[in-house]
Amino acid sequence: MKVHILAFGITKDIVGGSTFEFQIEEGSNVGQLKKHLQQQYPAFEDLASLAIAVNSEYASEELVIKAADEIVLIPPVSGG
Amino acid sequence: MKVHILAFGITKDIVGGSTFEFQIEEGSNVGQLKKHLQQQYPAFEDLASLAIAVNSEYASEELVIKAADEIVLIPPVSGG
Amino acid sequence: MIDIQLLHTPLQVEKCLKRVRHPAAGGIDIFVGTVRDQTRGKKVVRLEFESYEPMAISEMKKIAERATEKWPIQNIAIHHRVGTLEIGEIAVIIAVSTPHRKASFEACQFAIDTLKETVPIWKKEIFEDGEVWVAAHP
Amino acid sequence: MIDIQLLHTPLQVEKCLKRVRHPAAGGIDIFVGTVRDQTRGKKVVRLEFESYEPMAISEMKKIAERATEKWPIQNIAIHHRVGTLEIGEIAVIIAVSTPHRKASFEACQFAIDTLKETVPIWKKEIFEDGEVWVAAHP
Repeated sequence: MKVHILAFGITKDIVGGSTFEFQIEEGSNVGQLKKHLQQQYPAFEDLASLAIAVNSEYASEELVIKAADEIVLIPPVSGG
Repeated sequence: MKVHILAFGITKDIVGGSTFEFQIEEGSNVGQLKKHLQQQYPAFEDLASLAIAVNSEYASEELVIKAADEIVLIPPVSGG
Repeated sequence: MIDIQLLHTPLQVEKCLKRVRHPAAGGIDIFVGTVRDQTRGKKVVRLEFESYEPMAISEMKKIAERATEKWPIQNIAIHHRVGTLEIGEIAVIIAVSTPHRKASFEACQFAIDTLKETVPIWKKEIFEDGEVWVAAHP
Repeated sequence: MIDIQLLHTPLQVEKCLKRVRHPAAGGIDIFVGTVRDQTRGKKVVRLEFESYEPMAISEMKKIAERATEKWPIQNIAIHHRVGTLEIGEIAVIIAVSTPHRKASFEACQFAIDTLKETVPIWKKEIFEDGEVWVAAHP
């Protein structure tokens, strides 16, 4: 299943763009997606943290991803 | 010795004016002045506190008063 | 820099902010004290503030100096109003700039807490049926 | 009342103050975060903020709602800027009005502390010889 991912901050630099597509198995959850992303982009492992938002909410590792979901990489935030 | 006293806030209402003159013995200190004032104006004893400033500084009870001092009655402050 | 003012005219937050801004400041905390429309359930019509002016200014200055000793303050402004204030008007503004935000909150809170204890300013609450000097009695 | 804004234009303290003023408010605390000219001793030229906008707004709204549950808040405004900011410019303003002052300080500090942890906004520091995404690495 192909998912569409948005990247912000340093993750945009790591993946080389603000959006990209990524192949995951049907029924994968957020934890599995994150693991695959870290395999593809080892620089993610150097970050202080990497959260994933699904449809504008922080997602737990257990959340199962659907093809239409808006998936967003959230490296350490630094607003304020 | 005659001293000149300024009153603010509720002390102004109690003494009936914003300045008044008061007779104390030569060599009196702030504590003694306060005691005499409380005898003259019993309403002072009902206040939550009564501080005395001498020459624009809070004065300790032990400070000896001189005739030229600017003496000010400071009832509980309520700025802010 | 310390900026102390006792004013008979409306206070302006923008002016205090301007006084404390600093290129090395990361956090500015501003406390604004406004006149409430009621006190212990009773409707307040307006407030009247009076002060023993020279000492009020010197006590506010002492507060700013003590805060500057305790926290790494870049600038601090304390503006207090006196005279007649209507509901919602600003009685006091304290603004503090520091390199990091935590100190700005702590110093600002220290300044307003201390001001309410030491600065010779008195307020009278005017009700529809009377008036009272705030905090005068236990 | 909760007022959340994510703006591409300069923030104004006066506007936030206006949004939170309330006749029953006694204390308003305003936190202003400004761009510092240096970080760990290195000269900063400017900052660039970007955000995941819909989520940034919803997370700021959550903070305001949580604060309103914890403290007796009359009004709270959270305005955050995005885009390029020069030294000294305002990145964020949080204003909180409450009946008594202590709660305004606590709620305002809670809001800025939480904002820095949860709201998807990222800042890049631009130096004379490079740039870095703040806090990205341990």
